[in-house]
Amino acid sequence: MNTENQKSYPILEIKNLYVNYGSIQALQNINLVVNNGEVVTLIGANGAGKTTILRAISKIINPKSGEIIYSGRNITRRQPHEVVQLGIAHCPEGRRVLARQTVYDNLLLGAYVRSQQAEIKNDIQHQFELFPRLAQRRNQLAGTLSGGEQQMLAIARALMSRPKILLLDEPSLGLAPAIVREIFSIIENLRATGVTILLVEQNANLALQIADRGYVLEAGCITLTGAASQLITDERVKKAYLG
Amino acid sequence: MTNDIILEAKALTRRFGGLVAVNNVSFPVKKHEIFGLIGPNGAGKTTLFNLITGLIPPSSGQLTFDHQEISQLRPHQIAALGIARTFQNIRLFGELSALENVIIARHLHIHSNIFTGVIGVPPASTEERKSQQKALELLELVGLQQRAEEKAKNFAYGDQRRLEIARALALEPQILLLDEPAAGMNPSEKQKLSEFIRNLRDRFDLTIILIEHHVPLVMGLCDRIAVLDFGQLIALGEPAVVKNNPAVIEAYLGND
Amino acid sequence: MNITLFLQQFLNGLSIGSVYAIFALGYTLVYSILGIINLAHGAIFTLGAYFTYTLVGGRFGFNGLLANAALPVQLPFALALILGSILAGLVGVVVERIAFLPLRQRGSDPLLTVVSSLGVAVVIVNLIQYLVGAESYTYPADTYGNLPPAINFGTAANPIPIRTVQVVIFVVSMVFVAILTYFISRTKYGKAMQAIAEDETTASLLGINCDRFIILTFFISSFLAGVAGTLVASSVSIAGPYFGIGFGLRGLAVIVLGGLGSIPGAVLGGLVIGLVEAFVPAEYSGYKDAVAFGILFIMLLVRPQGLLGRKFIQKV
Amino acid sequence: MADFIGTYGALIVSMVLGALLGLSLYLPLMAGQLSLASPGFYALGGYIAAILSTTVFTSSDNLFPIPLLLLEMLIAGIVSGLLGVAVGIPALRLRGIYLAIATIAFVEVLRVLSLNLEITGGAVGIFGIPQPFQTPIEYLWIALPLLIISMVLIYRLERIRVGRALTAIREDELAASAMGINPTYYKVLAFTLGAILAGVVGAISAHFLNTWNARQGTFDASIIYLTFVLIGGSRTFLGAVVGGMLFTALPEVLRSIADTGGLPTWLAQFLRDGRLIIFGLLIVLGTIFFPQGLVTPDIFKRRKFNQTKDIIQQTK
Amino acid sequence: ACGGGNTDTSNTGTNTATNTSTTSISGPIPIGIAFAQTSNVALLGQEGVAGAKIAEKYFNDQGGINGKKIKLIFQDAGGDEAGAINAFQTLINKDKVVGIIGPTLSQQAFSAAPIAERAKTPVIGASTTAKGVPEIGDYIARVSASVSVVAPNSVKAALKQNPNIKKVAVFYAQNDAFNKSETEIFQKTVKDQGLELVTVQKFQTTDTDFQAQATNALNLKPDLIIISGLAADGGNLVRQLRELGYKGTIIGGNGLNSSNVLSVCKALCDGVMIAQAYSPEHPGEINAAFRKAYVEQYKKEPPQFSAQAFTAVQVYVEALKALDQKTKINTLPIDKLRTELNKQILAGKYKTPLGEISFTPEGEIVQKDFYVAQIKMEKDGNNGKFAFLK
Ligand SMILES: Nc1ncnc2c1ncn2[C@@H]1O[C@H](COP(=O)(O)OP(=O)(O)OP(=O)(O)O)[C@@H](O)[C@H]1O
Ligand SMILES: Nc1ncnc2c1ncn2[C@@H]1O[C@H](COP(=O)(O)OP(=O)(O)OP(=O)(O)O)[C@@H](O)[C@H]1O
Ligand SMILES: [Mg+2]
Ligand SMILES: [Mg+2]
Repeated sequence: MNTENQKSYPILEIKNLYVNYGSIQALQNINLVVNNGEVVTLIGANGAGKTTILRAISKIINPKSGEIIYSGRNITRRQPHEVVQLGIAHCPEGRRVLARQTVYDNLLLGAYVRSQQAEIKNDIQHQFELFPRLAQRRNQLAGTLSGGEQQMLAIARALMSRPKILLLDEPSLGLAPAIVREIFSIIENLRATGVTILLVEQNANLALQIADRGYVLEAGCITLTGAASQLITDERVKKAYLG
Repeated sequence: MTNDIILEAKALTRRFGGLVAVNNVSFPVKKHEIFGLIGPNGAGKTTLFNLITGLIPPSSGQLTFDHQEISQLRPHQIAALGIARTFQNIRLFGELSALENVIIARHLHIHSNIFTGVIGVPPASTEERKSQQKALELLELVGLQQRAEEKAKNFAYGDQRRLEIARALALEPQILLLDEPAAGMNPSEKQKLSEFIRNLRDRFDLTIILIEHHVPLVMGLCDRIAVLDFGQLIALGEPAVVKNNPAVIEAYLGND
Repeated sequence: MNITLFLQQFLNGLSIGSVYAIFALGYTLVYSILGIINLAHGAIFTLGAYFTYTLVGGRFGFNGLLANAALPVQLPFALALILGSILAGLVGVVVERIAFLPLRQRGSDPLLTVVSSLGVAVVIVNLIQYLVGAESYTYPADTYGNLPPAINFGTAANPIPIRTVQVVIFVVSMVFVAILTYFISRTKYGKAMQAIAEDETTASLLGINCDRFIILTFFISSFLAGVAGTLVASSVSIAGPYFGIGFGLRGLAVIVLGGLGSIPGAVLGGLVIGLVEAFVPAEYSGYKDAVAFGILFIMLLVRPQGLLGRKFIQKV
Repeated sequence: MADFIGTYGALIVSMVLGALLGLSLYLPLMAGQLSLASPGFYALGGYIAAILSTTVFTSSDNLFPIPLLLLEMLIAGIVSGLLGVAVGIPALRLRGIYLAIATIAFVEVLRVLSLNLEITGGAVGIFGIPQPFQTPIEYLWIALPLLIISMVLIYRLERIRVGRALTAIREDELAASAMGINPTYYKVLAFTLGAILAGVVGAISAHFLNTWNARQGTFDASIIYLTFVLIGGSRTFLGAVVGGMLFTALPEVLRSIADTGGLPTWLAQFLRDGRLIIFGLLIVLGTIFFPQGLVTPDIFKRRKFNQTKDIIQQTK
Repeated sequence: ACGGGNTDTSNTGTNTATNTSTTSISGPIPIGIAFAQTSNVALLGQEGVAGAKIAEKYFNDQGGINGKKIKLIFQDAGGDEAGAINAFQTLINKDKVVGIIGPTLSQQAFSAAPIAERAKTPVIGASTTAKGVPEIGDYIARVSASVSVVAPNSVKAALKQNPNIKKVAVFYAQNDAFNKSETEIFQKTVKDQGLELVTVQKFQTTDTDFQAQATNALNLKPDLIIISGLAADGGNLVRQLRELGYKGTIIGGNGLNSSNVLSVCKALCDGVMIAQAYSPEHPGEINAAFRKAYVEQYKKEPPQFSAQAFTAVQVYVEALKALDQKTKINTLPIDKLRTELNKQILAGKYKTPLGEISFTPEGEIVQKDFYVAQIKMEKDGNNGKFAFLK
């Protein structure tokens, strides 16, 4: 794996990023690199700023200062929809499914930036195979899905845009153990197909098991970084996040 | 035996159109126990909570609290009986401060009406003061007292869950329903949370019903566990027993 | 009530209704994407009528800054209609940029948008008043070439005359409904609009350019307002700057009755209210409005989402 | 000074009445209920006073006795309150814009009734309503205390259980009910309080305006008062008061600016004829630059914050 | 031009120092005009303003009040009661006018006139026609004739043209004070003439579509239709009645006595009979002068409200003249001047564009001549006129 990483180039770079919510400073001087084809995980306590980092990348919030470079381009001042068109998909915290649309339409909209109808149809079928539960619910309004079903939908929808980079914010949240494993195998497969993944996950054990590298976030700052294999054995990490 | 049963579902059923979300479910919950409710996604757990708290009426079946039929009561009446809950997808009063969120939940324990309250005659005014005190204690309990004045919607996900628990406790309930309280917390936070919940039970002499997907936590914490699958109750009993029930492994835990 | 009279009144109802309908179309369109009631719609409707009047070379009266002014050119009505409506559409876009965009960016309460739209309405109406006074204006008699003033839908023996203008209005509104309905419910752009309506942030996370859609929506909506304004004015003449505002309240009733945000709903609602009004017995003519709104009130209680609105249960 | 009072006495009183109407709209808004029914109850209260004072309470002396005026206000309040409950219980099952429309429908129905009934004098309305005071300004003796009392009560209300219950319902009705709050009860309560206040104000206005007719309390009035409250600030009663006063005064202020000497005639001219254009612009600017309204709850926050701070200390 | 505020302020300037009651007028004599220049009744207001402006120029050119010029001070009374009150307050206390003309609507008069009454300031209504306006008080008069006199003539005229009229349908705008009063007279007249009133249809001045009501009426086969409405709605009603095939006689109430009607129903207006309290054709040199000035400035025949506004100004001017001969008015303190002026107004007789008029003690106008005109449109329907029926 490491050998691969040598060849692979940095596809996403964050340089001294600062983010404020009004007066509250949520992120300070974040520097972070994601190489092409990598799975990188962010871990940290509640309120550490993990979600904020993802929000900054997908441009839902504007950073106070700092740069975000995506495969050479500076996307710091781009609009959210442009970022998506460039191949970054964000599966946000709190699911954010379109409550008044059916499951099917949610998936359809997930592929908004794509055009080939046939392929899209196939992909939807594919999602239904990954998540049979959704297939059963395809014509139900997403707002009436159960929490976990919504989570599955949110992930499936993010996949529908065939992203180069996938930002996952706590994908395993509210999912039954079997499904959690499902999700992680999906992540594995995606990596195999060359998709780069930035994974925010509370279930640090699992996350570090599949990730190549990891960053540890505390109170808006990156305090620790390294290969997942090292982090998982690091005492501080164990104590704080693995339990 | 039966007189220490505090809540009981009898053949409880709820349909949504064709779909049977909760299908003829019966179980008793004993006073002072921590009762786990697990099952695959979409099994009907949250719906069951909604039935218990009166947010939706059952299609059929009964629900008794202290041997009193409650399935036809409205949510605020049920809350008044002493059943409080948290929500799976958080329903805080986002625009209000953490403190206000909790004080609002003191509603049932302040007796001033519009007249006595507005005029501010002693009983009312002292009650108001007390409930502020109480609210702050509760925030302290969940470790948010320093952020009492911040808007709830600005809290990070995990903190919002804590705030919801504090708000539910402010009702001084007999039964506390927790819908995935540990979601969005990391393993060590989850461990702390499970101690926390156990202390709550003892400190406030609560009965707790708990939905959670984090198996270790459930198994470690709960006295008894009910397992739902496709709306049906497929197992009920001590963690050790349930854990090894093939049906449960098949439907939920998965085998590894 | 004999059959002829019944038919006559039925058709009258439809033609009254089609006026409400064509007014409500653009009205409901904005709601369907922004979830706001655009009270300026009535004003833009008026503006459209005035634009067309100006373009056909109409002369203004003795009040206001432009007293007795008129364009040197006199465009044919059809052309003026289209140009005037495009102008109205552009005004709509400007209004959106100035009065709504800043609020949206702040994510402030949609109610506030309603208020600023009211502000815009007040400005437009009084600007018209200031420029061309309060007189009523009418398009040249030959607006519809040499069509007869009314078409007979009955027999020669017992005629059922319907004013030609109204038939035109009815047809036009039907055409627009067809187009819009197709666009919104059949194309991915329609879906995108619904997504924006529900949650802009999420929509943008799906790669939807919300801003462009919103501008587009306002253009179409105001363009429709312009067309509607002109056509209605060609039927009943421009009764001063408050012309369109007068329809505002009724329009609101119409789109709510039909189901907020539903395009076919707007038309159905319009026709229903039109029919109701048509069949109010002569001796109760004084209660006409009360009847319309009474029905709306009851309707809201039994079926809040309106005739064609989709009901939505929020799951906990 | 005498001049000033003479010129603006009436205006000052209308400002106070405006503030009161703002509050009557604000009360249901506390529970997140967008009710536009206030003008309806306002009209009702006015008719009650007008009819009573012109037919029943005909007093010989040239000044109408204050006690009778108070009695009228009482009656108006009670009747409005009862009607408020009757309308509120069914209507308040609706939310947001739907409730707004329903209440507008209610207002419209009342208006048409008053046009058609004999006792309300149709379009001419009721005139020659006896005066309790020599000059308009003296109406402050009634209006000002009423305003102050209402403000004090609402200020208290917002700080006690009932007020918090309303806030909770505004934020999330379902969660509130799970906290043991009975939504129906509190929504109807807030709505009714608003209705009572509006009715009482109507009773005063009827005397103040010397006449009463179907043009009082209409759709436009509803929207205008909503504007007052929202721009004033919908999250504290002060907003409603400030908004109500400010916007009642605004057109007159513009008038007097136009009259001040030294202005170039064209400007004076514009200020005069175009003053509603400016009015509208100010509404738009208000929403843009004060999305939270001119007055926000923060002005109370500071104090409350410190309070809680030292309570935290105590708990340590 | 509504006139620079300069003089106004100079007044208030001097006044704030001294007590109101002792100040007398320096400079031109201010007369207040409180018409609706905004809101949805602005159309009526603007017609009034137009007439008043003609008058201001005309009488000042004539030498004003024995050499002193008059100055009209316009305060927008808007369309509502509060607006009228504010306008009156401003005129009385701030602009220190000797008297007021207005407001536009009768309802506004009921609301604002009592204020002038208490301030002992004369008011002349120029478009307020509802019952009870002059009775508001001693200082309240009007030159706009109460409809009771105007209406019946037109019915008689119609019967003269077509004696075998039997069935009559009546339409009226129920939300307008003027038309409500007028229709009652019309309906009474119809009964007195022994005609059959087949239906009474109510509408609102804001309505535009009358097909349903027209159908209901036409279904009863009337051979005379009487409309009490305003220009826009009345015009539409006429138009739609014709388009739906009504051939019989149409009488328009006084509210339709405005050239705005012509632009609404165009060619279809032709033949409609209008009850007029003013006719441009009226003989008499003052009307000739007024009409000439008006047509020069506005390129169309003066409407009734303009003529009535002109008349109101004329009444003030002539009353002031008369008063001035007795005691120089700039020696009188404003309060005294107002009371004296009021007496003088009610006492006088005036030769006006409306014909010769005077006032009853209440202040109701006594007008000799009323007219019935018939609309004559040119073929293209773009121009037409109110032809004066002998
Ligand atoms: N919209 C907001 N307004 C103000 N402050 C915010 C907002 N969103 C987050 N914050 C604050 O920013 C900090 C980081 O929040 P963030 O959601 O990124 O944490 P997180 O690591 O995702 O926590 P969690 O694991 O609970 O999701 C927290 O202190 C939070 O209170
Ligand atoms: N209002 C509704 N309309 C239609 N179906 C509904 C509605 N509410 C719930 N359901 C369905 O009922 C089933 C049970 O939902 P519920 O939320 O109880 O599941 P759950 O056990 O809580 O799942 P999770 O663990 O994911 O939260 C789900 O399949 C859901 O789609
Ligand atoms: Mg997060
Ligand atoms: Mg659930």
